[in-house]
Amino acid sequence: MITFTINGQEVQGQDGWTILEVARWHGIDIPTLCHYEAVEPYGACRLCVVEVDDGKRSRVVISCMYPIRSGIQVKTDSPRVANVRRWIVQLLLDESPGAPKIQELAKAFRVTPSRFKKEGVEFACHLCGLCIRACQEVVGVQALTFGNRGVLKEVTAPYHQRSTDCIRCGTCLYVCPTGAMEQLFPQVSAP
Amino acid sequence: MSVTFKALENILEHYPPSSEHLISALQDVQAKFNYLPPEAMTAVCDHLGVPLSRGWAVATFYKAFSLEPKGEHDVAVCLGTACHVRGAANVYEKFRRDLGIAGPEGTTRDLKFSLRQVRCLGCCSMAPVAQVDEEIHGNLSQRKAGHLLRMYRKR
Amino acid sequence: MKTESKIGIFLCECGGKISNRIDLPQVSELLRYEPWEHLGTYPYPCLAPGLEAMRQEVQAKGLNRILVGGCSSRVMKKKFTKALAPVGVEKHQVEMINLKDHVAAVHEATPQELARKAVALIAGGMASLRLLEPYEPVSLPFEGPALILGGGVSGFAAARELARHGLESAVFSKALAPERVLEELHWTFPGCRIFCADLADFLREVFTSPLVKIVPDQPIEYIIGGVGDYHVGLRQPDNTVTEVNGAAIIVALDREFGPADIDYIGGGERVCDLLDLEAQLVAGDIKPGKVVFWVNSPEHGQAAQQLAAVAAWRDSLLMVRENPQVKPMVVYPANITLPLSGADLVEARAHDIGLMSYAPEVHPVVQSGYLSFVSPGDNLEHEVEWDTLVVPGAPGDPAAKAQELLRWLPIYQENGGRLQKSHIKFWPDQVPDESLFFTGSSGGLCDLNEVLQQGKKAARGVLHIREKALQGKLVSPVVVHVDKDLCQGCGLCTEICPCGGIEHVKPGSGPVPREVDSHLCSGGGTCAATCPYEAVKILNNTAQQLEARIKAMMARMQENESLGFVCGWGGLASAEQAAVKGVTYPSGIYLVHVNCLGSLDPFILSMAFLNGVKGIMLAGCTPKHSCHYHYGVDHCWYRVNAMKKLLSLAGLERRRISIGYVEVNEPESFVRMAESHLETLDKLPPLPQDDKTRAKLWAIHATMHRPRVRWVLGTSLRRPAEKEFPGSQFNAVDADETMIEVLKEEFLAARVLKALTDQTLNPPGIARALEEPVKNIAPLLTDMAHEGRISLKGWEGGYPVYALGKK
Amino acid sequence: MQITSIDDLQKAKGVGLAQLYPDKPKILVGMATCGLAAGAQKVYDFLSKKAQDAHWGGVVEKTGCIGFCYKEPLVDAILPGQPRVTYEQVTPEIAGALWEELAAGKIPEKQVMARIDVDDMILNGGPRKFYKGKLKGFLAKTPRYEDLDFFKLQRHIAMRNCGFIDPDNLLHYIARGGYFALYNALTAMTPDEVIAAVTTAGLRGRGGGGFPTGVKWASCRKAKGWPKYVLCNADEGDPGAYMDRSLIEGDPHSILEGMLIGAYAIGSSEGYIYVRAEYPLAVKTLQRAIFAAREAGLLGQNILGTGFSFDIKLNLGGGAFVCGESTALMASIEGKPGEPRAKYVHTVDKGLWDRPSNLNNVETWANVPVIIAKGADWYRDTGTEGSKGTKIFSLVGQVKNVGLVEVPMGVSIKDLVMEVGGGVPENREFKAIQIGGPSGGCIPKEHWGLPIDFDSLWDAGAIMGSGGMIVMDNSTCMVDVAKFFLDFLIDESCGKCIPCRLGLKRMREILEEFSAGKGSLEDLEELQSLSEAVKDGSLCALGGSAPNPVLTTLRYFRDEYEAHILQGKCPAAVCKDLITYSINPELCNGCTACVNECPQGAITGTKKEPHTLNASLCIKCGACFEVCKFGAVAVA
Repeated sequence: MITFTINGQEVQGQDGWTILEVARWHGIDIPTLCHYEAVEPYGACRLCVVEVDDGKRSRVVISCMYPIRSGIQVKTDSPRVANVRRWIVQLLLDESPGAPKIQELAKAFRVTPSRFKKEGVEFACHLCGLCIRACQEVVGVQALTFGNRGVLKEVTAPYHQRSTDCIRCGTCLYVCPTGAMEQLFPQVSAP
Repeated sequence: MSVTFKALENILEHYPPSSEHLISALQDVQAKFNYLPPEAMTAVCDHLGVPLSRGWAVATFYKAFSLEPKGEHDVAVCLGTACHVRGAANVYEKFRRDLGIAGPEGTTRDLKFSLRQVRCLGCCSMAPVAQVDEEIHGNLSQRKAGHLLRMYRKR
Repeated sequence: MKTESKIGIFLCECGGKISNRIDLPQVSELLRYEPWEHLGTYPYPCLAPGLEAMRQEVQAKGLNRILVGGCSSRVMKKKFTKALAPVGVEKHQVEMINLKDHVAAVHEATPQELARKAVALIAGGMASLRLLEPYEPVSLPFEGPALILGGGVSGFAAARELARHGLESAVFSKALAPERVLEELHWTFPGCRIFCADLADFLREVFTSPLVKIVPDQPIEYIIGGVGDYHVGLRQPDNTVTEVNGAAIIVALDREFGPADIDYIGGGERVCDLLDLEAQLVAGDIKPGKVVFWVNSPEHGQAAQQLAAVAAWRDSLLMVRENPQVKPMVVYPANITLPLSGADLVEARAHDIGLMSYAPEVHPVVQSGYLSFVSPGDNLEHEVEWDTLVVPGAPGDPAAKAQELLRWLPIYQENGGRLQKSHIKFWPDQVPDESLFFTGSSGGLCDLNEVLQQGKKAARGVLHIREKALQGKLVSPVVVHVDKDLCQGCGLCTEICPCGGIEHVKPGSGPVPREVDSHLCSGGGTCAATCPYEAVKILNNTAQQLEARIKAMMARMQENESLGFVCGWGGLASAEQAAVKGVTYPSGIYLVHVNCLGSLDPFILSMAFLNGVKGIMLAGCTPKHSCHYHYGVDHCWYRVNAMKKLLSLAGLERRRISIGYVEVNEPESFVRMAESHLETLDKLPPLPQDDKTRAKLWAIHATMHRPRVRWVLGTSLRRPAEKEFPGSQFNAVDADETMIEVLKEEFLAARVLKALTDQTLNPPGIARALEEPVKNIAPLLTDMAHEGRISLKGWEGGYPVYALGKK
Repeated sequence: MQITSIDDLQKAKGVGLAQLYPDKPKILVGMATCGLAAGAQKVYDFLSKKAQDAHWGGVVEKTGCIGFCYKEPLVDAILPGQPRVTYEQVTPEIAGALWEELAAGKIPEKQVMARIDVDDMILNGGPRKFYKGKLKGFLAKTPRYEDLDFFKLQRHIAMRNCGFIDPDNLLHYIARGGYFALYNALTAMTPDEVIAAVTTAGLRGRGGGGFPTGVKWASCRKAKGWPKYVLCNADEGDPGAYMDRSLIEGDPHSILEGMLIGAYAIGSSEGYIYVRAEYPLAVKTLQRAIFAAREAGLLGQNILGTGFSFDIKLNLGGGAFVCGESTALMASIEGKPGEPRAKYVHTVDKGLWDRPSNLNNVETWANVPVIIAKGADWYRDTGTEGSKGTKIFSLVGQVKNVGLVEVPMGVSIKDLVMEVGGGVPENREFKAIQIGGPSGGCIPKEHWGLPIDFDSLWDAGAIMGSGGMIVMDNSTCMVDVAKFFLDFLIDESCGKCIPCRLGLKRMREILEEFSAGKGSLEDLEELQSLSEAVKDGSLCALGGSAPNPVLTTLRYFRDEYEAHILQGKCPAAVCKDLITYSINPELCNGCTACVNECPQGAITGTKKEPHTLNASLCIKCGACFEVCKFGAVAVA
């Protein structure tokens, strides 16, 4: 058994569990976007950051992947954590102002769209990769994939065509947190 | 260079069917055909037992791969730091203007030239530099860039 | 192997997503007297701490059935089964009830009301789990060569690849020497002569390989057996049948080309098609001069045009290499792209091969010695001079060559001619390894290089299953089982099986029970739902399990509530998508997941009504290509239709049952369907519960079990008015009337049986009981007595007296 | 030649020495990429053809780069009993002239740059003097290498063989003491002793982070799992840094030997070198070196008869900067897109294929044999308290002596730029030095007294990185530099995590406003807080250090940012939106060069009349400025 604290509360867990899992088990809320119980954590959205002090130094880590260790002190809402989350929500809100889940977060973090907000896009994909991971890990198909990289990175099927590997099960639709898959689905799903 | 079964087989027979060889095999295909023809991509993926989506992801992630046929001459302009502080951006613009390429990178309509950016060719002492096919040309200016294109156009 | 079932129920709060909407303590309370070994509520059973807690309970209490009341089994079940495998829980022993998407997120009722609904769904799941009978998978052998049928070039590539990996193959081929294959090549792959030298080496390797046996192609009499052990019967010229055996089948079928229609150009020596030209190339007869390849024939589609353009370019290269006096030019429509690289263009320039595109909007005009066309560059009309004008050949009908194979294998012809293997698409772990491979250009126009790749890929597939067999891992998933005592060998299942999994019997061998090729079977269950004798069973998902589930649910449903059967791909998926989108609908519909509506046995519908359901909605995929089980939803349509007819015969409203079609990405459509269905039911009274109605419902249910009715439902599985469906068509009205007759008769007969339960009656007595005129009943009684369903017990007042059963 | 025992190795050394310093004249041509770019191939071809045609008794050989990139192509002549003499900027014509004299047994004077009296041969029993007695004639006046400004402060440890051996000749490497350290380690040391030596020597990773190499090895040795992998990061992606390439091209076996020693220490039998495909020569050199080592038995089973086995595979990168990050590099070796993953479980525990993996970069590996051969204490003598040994820098940008320099840790920036680099050309003024590539920072003139080592650079906001040093003068705009690095990183970001993908883009957008003279001082604060968020929130080191160029320029050149924002001016006259081109009629003498060059037709004028520039047509491409020989085109 590993014992450590989250926001001062003493909690326990086993080797290999993550901070997020233990926090949720104890009803401590940490916001997430790219986390889904059915697939392996990926660490793309960084919304679940927490500050971990291991006695030597304090650093910001993502709770969905950070394995718990004895004696660490976890803070889920320190100023550093808040700054990272605020910016992530700000950046996401400017990318896709219409997505309900993002609006919810924006409200919680009191963030409003900035002058850089994207015009004409309501439901932008945030490349959280849930659809791709679900397609691969849950369904066992690899119809969807990331294409390109960096700012050009996108979720699509090879050659932007309807994938012949797709089985049209809709799992990608089910796990998509922003609704962007609804637009993409008819373009990439099996003919 | 047509994509033939034989040409592909010559490449693929070097690789046991394991996904770790994907990048190397695609590099060979790229070297052979100057781009990754879709049929070659399928063949490589089938051979190595990886889904097409993986092949496509790799091909679009790495800059070394091109999914479009490349031109006869490959013009790679270095935009590394040393070249940048010595005015490489203007030189690059010159190439783009002269070749009439709309996007940041591309191939001319007549498939004569492909223009692309690279980050450091490791020839910082001769900055700004550009590599045309295998040859490196250093200490470029806009004027020299124009000469360079005229020279290769004649070849 | 029957073990006592010990059920563990794990309820999920889902971080409030469920617990805020459903009163979970109340759920536990209501489930208190159910037969479970464990019942608990957890914040997140699916996260590591929750899974650990589950494993501990399984071990502590010896649980062998797990029910998770949480979210979608489509998404989450895999994680639970993976986490529980170490403590000995198998995949099918885990059942998930989607409280989140079917209850919490989609209804606006109170937490207590939703608790009642949740309990009904959970009780249903428990009932189904209790009837679960685990089975043992069987390991399969892999003996003999791979059988390569169809004679396509890709077959040689497959044989070569197999031989290189030490596996024998038998190639069924018309050509018995490499030269013959090459001579005929242009009929299937015009423009590929340039590869002949490579292909010759290739073929020599195949034909001389000791591991490859070339079998002279003969008409196929039958293909039977299953993976690891197939038998192909060949009709020999002397009319005897010889049999070739093998472990796997590769079908290599190429699409042939026929002569182009060049009459409108004029024909003659100077105008020819690609096939003629290549025949001349074979003969070494290359005339000098200007050769213009005109890529025309937009009617064959852009893919064909592109192929023709590439073929023209390759033939041009071939000709100039042979004879520099030839000046070729390719004139192609601008709406296709020539996949040529810079290096190709350099080669074209070096050989002076012209490549010109024309604006496809203006059809080029042929003159004697000139071809005029509009250039898309300047919109001006240009002329090119020709001495020989070449146009592409016409792609032929791929099915013509393949008739005998199509009869035996799950290969279909699509609209437009393309042959295709059955288009079933499932999760890979829902289907076993592929064991039947289909390659060649009849599956889609392509060039020689591509079909050779396809052949190689198919061979790798065969090698993969051999590898598994060698490791003892080629197991039969045994999804469908045919009860040999019940099977009459009618063959209906084979006919409607979408996956080719139910094997044919040897022609002329009489009514032999069917075997299931487990590696082709997808467990879709249309066969089971169709079998007139109820001899076919989907393991782990039997009709009896479903029956128990519905009974358990109905026991907790209210009289104004309805059942919704949803298929996993359309109805269920869109319903869950509605939850994701936060769209709500009334809570009066209880969703029941079935693989495909086609796997829903008709007696389930009648049983539900017998148990007093107010109405039933069925939501499946859009018919035709959207159904994942080929025509499953169309099979179901007839059953629903029969149910409507029977309801109507029983004096009940046909509207109580309705079927709808919805796609996974149309959650709003699902919600509209559900709302509309419930609105319709709102206008109807609850199902009457008087004895007369109950007797009629009993009769409907008995009718649905009748082999004769089931046979009719099976044979009339297509909607008569639609022409796309394969098989013979018949007059829609006639067909429907035939069916009505059968249903009427059988319904009446069933009512007679019901009336005779626990008593003997004479015809007027029966007529009174059924409130039918005696004249309608008398002949039926004679027939029934003749069939032995009832028997004559004596005479009374000049009337015969009947009782149930044989004499 | 099979080398399976210490006797074989000694024999090989003898043969190698005889080849390295034969009893006959020898010409060396520097043929690394920089040399080839300057035309060394033609010189080499010319000289070897001449030598062959003339049946010359001597040999013409190629060698790697000694660091003098701005003097390439370099040719060296070694006549028996004479100092080694280096000739600079040798074109084929000059080579012709050199050849005439060399063929006649004379040492030419033309183009002479420097001489080497002593080859110090650090790994092979001490220095070897080329001649005895006193030098006469011009040779006496020719400066020695160690007297050249460029060389004065240098000390070649990693580059010990560069410019001395033929990189393709295994025997040359052995002749200079190569593979003896391996033999020592295998026979006289336990793996723990090897690790202890490397730890005591204080070797820190030369690839960027400066993590103590010995500590890393020790954790990998301890990690559970099999097989373990030893990896070499040769995916040198920092623009302006090319020391790894030069090391590979000049001395590939030093890397192989380092990896072999590391593999022995860690307990690994498989290694990978991940090398940039953009370095074709380095790839070929490595291929040949691995092949030669395998042929000789120095890679493979039972190496040197000790029972130790190790082999190396070569993996080519696909052109992605992020693959320099360890987890991305491993993903790439596995044949996937190079996306990093969280390293909460270290790669020494779960790396390549989820097995324990030890990754070091080229320069680190090249240092290892020296530590084993000379001992940890010898190595510790060089460098500063926290940073031992030497470091190779590529000194590029606005500096006179451009090239690769290997200096002891702790040399000051000022000495490096002004002494070694010879200062800024054309009498412009030194403004800042950019250290550590896109993850590093800009250090201004005020801090040029700073000793260069891992810790002081970290404190100054920069990092050692792989060692790219780009000198900037007052023609460089710091806002533009910050933008340049952001552009680079945006282009190279894998796009996986949001802070890096969107955060950097937002930073770029804010900077874009600055360089257009827009924005406000509050935006500087926003930029600061966004930078912190990106640093804290990013997945990998690429994103985590990406704000460094912005943060350091903000820290040291805030005035320049403010000039853009408040006055709408770019002090260095770089930002296009804030500058105008004009023609000074006083200086213009009407040569029409600019008229011809202007792509827009914005400049008009007739011959010998002052030209005029129509500002509304000008796209500020700077073509006129470049061609004007009279300084008549003004930018402001």
